[in-house]
Amino acid sequence: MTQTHDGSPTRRRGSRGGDRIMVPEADFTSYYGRAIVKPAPWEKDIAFYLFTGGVAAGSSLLAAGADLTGRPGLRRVARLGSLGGLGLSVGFLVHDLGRPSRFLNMLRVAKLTSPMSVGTWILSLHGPFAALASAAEVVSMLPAGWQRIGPLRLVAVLGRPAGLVGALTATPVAAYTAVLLADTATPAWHSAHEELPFVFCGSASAASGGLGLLGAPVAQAGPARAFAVGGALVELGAERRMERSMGLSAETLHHGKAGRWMRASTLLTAGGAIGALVGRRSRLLSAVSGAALMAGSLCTRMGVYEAGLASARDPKYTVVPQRERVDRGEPVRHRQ
Amino acid sequence: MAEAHPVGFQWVVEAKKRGARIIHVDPRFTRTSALAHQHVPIRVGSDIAFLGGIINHVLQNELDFREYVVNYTNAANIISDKFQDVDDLDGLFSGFDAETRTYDPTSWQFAQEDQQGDLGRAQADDAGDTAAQRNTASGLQNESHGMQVGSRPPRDETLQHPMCVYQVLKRHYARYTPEVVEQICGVSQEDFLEVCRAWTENSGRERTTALVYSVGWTQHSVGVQYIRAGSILQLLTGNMGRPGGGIMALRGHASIQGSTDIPTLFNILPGYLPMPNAEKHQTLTDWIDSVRNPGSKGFWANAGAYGINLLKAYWGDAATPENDFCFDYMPRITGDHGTYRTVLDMIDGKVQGYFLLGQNPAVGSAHGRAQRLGMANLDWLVVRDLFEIESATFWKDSPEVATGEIVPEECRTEVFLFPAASHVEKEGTFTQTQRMLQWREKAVEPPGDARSELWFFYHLGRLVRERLAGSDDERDRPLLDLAWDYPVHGNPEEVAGGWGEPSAEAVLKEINGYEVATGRPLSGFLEMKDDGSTLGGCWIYSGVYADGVNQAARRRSRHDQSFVAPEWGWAWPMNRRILYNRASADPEGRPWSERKAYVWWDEDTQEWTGHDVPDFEKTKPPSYRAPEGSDGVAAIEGIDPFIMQGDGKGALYAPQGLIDGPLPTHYEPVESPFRNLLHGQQGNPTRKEYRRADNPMNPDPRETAAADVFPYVFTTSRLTEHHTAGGMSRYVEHLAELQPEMFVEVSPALAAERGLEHMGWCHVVTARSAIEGRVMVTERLRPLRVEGRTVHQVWMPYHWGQGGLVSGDSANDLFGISLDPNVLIQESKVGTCDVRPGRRPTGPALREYVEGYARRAGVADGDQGPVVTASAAAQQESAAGQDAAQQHSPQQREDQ
Amino acid sequence: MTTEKAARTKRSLLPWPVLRQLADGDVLGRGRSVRSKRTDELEPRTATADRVAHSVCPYCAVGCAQKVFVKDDKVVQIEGNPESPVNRGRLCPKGSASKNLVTSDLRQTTVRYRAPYATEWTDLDLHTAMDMVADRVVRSRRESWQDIDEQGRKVRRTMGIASLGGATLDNEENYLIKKLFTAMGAIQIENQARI
Amino acid sequence: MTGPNSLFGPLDPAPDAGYVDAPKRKGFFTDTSVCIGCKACEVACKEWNDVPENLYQMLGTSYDNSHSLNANQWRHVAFIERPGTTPAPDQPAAAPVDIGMPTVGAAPSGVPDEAKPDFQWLMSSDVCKHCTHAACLDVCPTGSLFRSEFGTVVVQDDICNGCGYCVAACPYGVIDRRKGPEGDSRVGIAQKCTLCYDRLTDNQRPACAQACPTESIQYGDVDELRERASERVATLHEQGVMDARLYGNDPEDGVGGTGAFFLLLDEPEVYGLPPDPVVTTKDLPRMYQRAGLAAAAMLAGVAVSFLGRRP
Repeated sequence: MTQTHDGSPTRRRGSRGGDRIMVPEADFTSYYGRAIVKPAPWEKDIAFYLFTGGVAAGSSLLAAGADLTGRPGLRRVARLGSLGGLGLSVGFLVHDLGRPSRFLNMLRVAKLTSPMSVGTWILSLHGPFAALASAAEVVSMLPAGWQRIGPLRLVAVLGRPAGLVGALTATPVAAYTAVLLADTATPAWHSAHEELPFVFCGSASAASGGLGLLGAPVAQAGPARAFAVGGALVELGAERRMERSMGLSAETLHHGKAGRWMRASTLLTAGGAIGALVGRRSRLLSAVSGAALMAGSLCTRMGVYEAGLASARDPKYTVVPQRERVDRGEPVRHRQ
Repeated sequence: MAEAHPVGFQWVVEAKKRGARIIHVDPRFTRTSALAHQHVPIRVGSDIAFLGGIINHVLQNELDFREYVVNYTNAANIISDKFQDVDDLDGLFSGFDAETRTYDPTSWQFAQEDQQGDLGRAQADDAGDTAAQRNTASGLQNESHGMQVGSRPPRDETLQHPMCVYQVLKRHYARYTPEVVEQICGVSQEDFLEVCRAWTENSGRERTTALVYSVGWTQHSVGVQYIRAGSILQLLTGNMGRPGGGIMALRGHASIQGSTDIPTLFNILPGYLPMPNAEKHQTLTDWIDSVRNPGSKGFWANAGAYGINLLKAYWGDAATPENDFCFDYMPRITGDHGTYRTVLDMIDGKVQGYFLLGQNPAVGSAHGRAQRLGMANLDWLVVRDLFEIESATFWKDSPEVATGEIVPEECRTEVFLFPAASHVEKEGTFTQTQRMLQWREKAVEPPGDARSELWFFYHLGRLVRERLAGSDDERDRPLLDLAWDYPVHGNPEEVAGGWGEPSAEAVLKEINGYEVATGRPLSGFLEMKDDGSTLGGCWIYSGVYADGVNQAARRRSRHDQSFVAPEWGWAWPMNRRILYNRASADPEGRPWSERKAYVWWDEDTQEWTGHDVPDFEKTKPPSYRAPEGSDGVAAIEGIDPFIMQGDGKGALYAPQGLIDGPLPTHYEPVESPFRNLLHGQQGNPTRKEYRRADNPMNPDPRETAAADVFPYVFTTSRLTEHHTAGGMSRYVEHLAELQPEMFVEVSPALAAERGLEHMGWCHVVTARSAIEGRVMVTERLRPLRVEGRTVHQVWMPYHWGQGGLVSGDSANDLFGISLDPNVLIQESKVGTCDVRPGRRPTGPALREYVEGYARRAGVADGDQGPVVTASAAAQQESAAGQDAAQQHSPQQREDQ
Repeated sequence: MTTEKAARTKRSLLPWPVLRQLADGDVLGRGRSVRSKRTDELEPRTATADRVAHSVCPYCAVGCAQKVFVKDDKVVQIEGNPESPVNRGRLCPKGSASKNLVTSDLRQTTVRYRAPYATEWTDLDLHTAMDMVADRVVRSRRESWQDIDEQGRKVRRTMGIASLGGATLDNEENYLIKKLFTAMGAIQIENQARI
Repeated sequence: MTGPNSLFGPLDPAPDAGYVDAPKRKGFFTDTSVCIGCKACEVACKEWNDVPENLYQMLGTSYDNSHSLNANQWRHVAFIERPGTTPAPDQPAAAPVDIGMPTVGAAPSGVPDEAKPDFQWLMSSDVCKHCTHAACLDVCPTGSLFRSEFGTVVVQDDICNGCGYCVAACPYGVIDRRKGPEGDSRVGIAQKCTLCYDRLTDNQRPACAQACPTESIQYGDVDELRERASERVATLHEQGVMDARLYGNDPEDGVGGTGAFFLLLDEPEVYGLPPDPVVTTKDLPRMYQRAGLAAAAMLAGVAVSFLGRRP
């Protein structure tokens, strides 16, 4: 498709029928095949961030649960996962800026219309608490003598409340990234806006649960297993639904790089979920399943990321749905 | 026009919005065509056939503006019955001398009322040695003198006399039918008649049609006749001297008009005075009279004052009536000293030093290879430019360095590249394309060692004079006596060191002229005296400094004055914006119509008035008739709008001044794949040629099968994004990126025929060179049907060279040198070529490749075949029309 | 814009845009509240220029009037003059690139000299270069002088010095060029007008 | 002040952005029917705004070597070589041949030389649309992109941190992050047409409109321009140019109408414009809603995972 139209604005108006369901591939016009909308200038960093942010958010939830239910092994893995996820997330985010030194400009304003601004504020809220909880975990790992040092002791004491606040603010961290992508003109992202939050939350659950499976003793990993499998099911289910509502641009999830990532994602996520279920007694199988679920989550994020870029690069995904609307006599108009 | 003069094109768009119909005649579909109602593709080099067709349409259907034609043109004049036209002589006019390939124009003259007498003195003077005129580009009476015919030729105002101009014209163009136009130009009859209809329906009392050409029209071996054909049409339709009418040359350089008014040209002096000729102008009187033309009407009668004011401006106090105002100081021309002749002389080692002043002939002149080889054979070369252009670097990176023809270590030319000041770093006037001078203020100092030409030449003159000071050699007198004392200003340090910037305003004042005794600036050329009491460097510019005010610096807002905007800048002559505007009123002096009122006779005040400065004596009434025996200004009658012409009339027929005939007639370009459909005479028989092995022309189509070697026609022009040879655009980021590569436009059909791929490489070959570029396959170029077969036309821009931010081969390398006989401008808008896919050979292989083509075409020795191809009988008959008494001075054969 | 009006369009003085969003009636942070100080103080170069020189475009012969804005003796903007009856303030791409032309880093600012048989440029002092050119003019003129031509006609000229150019030069410059060359006896003086 | 149409629907954008007594909304009307493709707008823009070179590459797409609107190209002139829209009755529409161009580069079409189709060369100077509902502005997390008092959308170079969100948000692909040239002071930050905001503050016209030789680019009050545009279309229709249509002039459309709108002679997509663009933030409330639901589900999920399990 892309080759056919590379540089050639073909015009086949005459052949367009009124009763088609799918538009034949070549049946649209463009300016020398050049993109209309621009692909997001984001590097793969942003896909990694989607993943690490999801892991951090889910882990924060698991950590709070583990803390409350007395699963210290799971709590430790989750809290450290949360910390690691957060740290990497911030790193990826800053690195992806054109002017990293101006990172703090994000806090200049609070814009409801900007998911990035909203996300920044959410992260700003979630981050310190989650980090504090994680810090408490680190403190608990220190030699006992050290734990009695004043400030460290305070940290340890604040661990639980901070972890709870962190958990309450965690799900927005996992969910907002879907809005971040969907609130663009990138056809594959915007058209996915109904289901993408579910895909991402499911993916975050699967990944963080996977981390729990990977790191926690089998005995304590039950909730992580449930969370991971549930997340994986939601992700897989929502993804199928999403493709239906995306229309033409759904095909970007099946072609090229995005297609490879998405196929890997399905295999790993489904496999990981099955492994997690059948391997509940096996430390090894649990760990492998957990890793697979994490990898599956990463693949999902990469797939969605690449699909978006691909859909922006080919003007077809911008033109055809709009042209069809217009030709149907249903252009988007405000009239109340 | 939209391509090369986009801002000028705003007026076309404006006219279109007001209902004008825009027709664009051009070999290819351009940006102009994009906005035109109709694009008429035409075969390059066939314009006279096209315009002749319209003239024929006008005459056959009597669509001419009769009252205008009878009164204001020479339509009624009766031509000598010795005149024979091209139809009788296989494409030659009467009076052709095959030896010199020139005409004796005696038989072209108007009949005389006094049958006893010989031709009038004026005519005799001009019926002179046309071969010499060709060499000195003086046939046209030095660009603007007008025809110096006797002031009162016999007339038949019923236009019925068989030898009156009208009837001769009608017969001359009778063969230019729509069918013939279609055959020659490749323009469908339908398209052609559409143009005829539009032109004629839009001309007359109520409406006027403008003819706008860009100077590619001049770059033909019949270039002057192209414009003549346009003039005939515009005179017949009554469009000259009227608002919205006329013929406008869209010139391509900021002050190219100024540089002919105040020329740096070999054949003329400021104000179109002729450069003295060793043959004709040995004395001041000879010189003055050759301009003044005793016996003719018009303002050239005051030439004495103009010439003497110039001499006085040059040599100041040294110029006195006793020494003929130093007329003897003037060097004399003896032949062709044009730029192409000079370049060939460089190749032949006859020239030592060369100045290039904001000019890049290595890219911009025809036959680039000859240009560069010439430069490589000088003693010294001075280049003054903003950038390091190709003409400054030919010794290290020209295509000839690649072919091994120029070896840096063996090239002796000493090169000085002086940085030049830009237009914002110096003050002075440009004369734009409508003869308007506009003063530029200096905004900033030039950077580093960059200086103006004014600085350079002032100080060069100063240094040369210093070196010659004390010389008693007579030859140095003109330099030592030169009035070369201009006030300087600028940087105080430089001024103190003797290197100040001369005052451009002081120079402008000298150009304007002033009273020697008082220094009072002249208010116009009418104040110029021939006794040495006034001086002025350029009579037509006199008035630009009237009242001591720099009139060119006037900038009254267009909102605060009339649509003519007379107070913006200053137009020569005398701030007239439309020349010959007396013709905008009818013979009685009333506007032809209300909506076309421009200048008219006011009965109440008894003077000419209107929106513009009347181009007529202010108080001479329309009813004025010249007394018997008068000449000069007094002989201009109230109904003679064309006051610079010898008979005061617009010249439908030009008995003098044109080397190649009194009427434009279709000749094929020097290089054409077609035979001349109309006559045995293939090309312009009088064109200037330089037949030498380093200037081969592609073969004549009738000669050999070798014509197939160069089967296609090519032409070149500008792109909006670049400027001429690229010296001011390829070095500028914001322009260079817009058109970054040389390309060749071809039609899809030609692409298929030659296997060219869009955006792939191709190369174009002529007998001179082969150049390469990217292929642009586009339907903007269409094959045409000409003389029953398909002709493919190839188009190229000519802006690239090896230097600059973006580089590429130069299209001008493809052309040879072959010139219009009247003005010595090269035919560089049409040639034949071959086009091949892929890149051209490089290194010495390039020369072998090109020479292989030349050999196959049979032109390797520089011989294209005979120029005169009219039948022997016709040649004989034409020659019989020569004035037996006429003697021709011997001419160098190779120099014709 | 009046000062009063400017006060209403420009931001309030609260130190943090988030606060201004609430205070300035710009809850969504779209306009007034998010302006930076620099934005508020922005002025066009055409307004801050020290002076404006009236000029004419150096490219084609349409003769478009230009305004050249100068700040600190540098050209900061060149644009069309709307008062001109020729161009009404408009310019083509070339005219619009005039600032780029005159401020280009690629411009030559020193005299470059290529000695015979040299393979590279060297730099020359301007006055030295002028002296060298004057020497060559004098020498070539002397060596190629003709008092009479081969037919014995008085010509008093040199055929050894030629010139080409001037179509983008000023009338005053062309005038001096022709005057000097004519006095020098150099006649092969040509111009783009012949091309 | 923020109101019901703040995300979608007709709106006067300056008051919406907190301006009191704002001047009339300013914009461009680009009439492509008189565009001669001279690119004066591209150059004048670059000269005024110090926009560096874009690319030195011949693209073979007619005379367009600027490629697109991007950080180094705030005006972009599109060139479309369009063969006649009505092929001869016995000629099927020429099959598109992929040689890189619409007709430039097309193989011999089989149309006889003598038959001259109504070939057209369309040119159009594209620019930032200065949308009524500007996605780039709305998604900008720093407030770098702001609505000026003239209703235009402008980047503040001193604020932008180059997050790149605006790039993905623009439904026209206008704004972009500057990638080069090296050393340029604005590399890494988002760049686009400012409608010469600085000039507007001094009652000067934007550089491109000032330069445009044929008044293809007209600058003025958007209200008045819209009227002028409608009249122009009517005139062209009277003259039989039935292809003429306006683009972006409808305040009811997906972006609330654009401040820079166009008269086109073919479908928008022919010029590289989206046929029916919609500002992405129109759906933002819905997106937040769905995200909230997903977040809640996730919270519930984790709760369920822990419930009923003994450590």
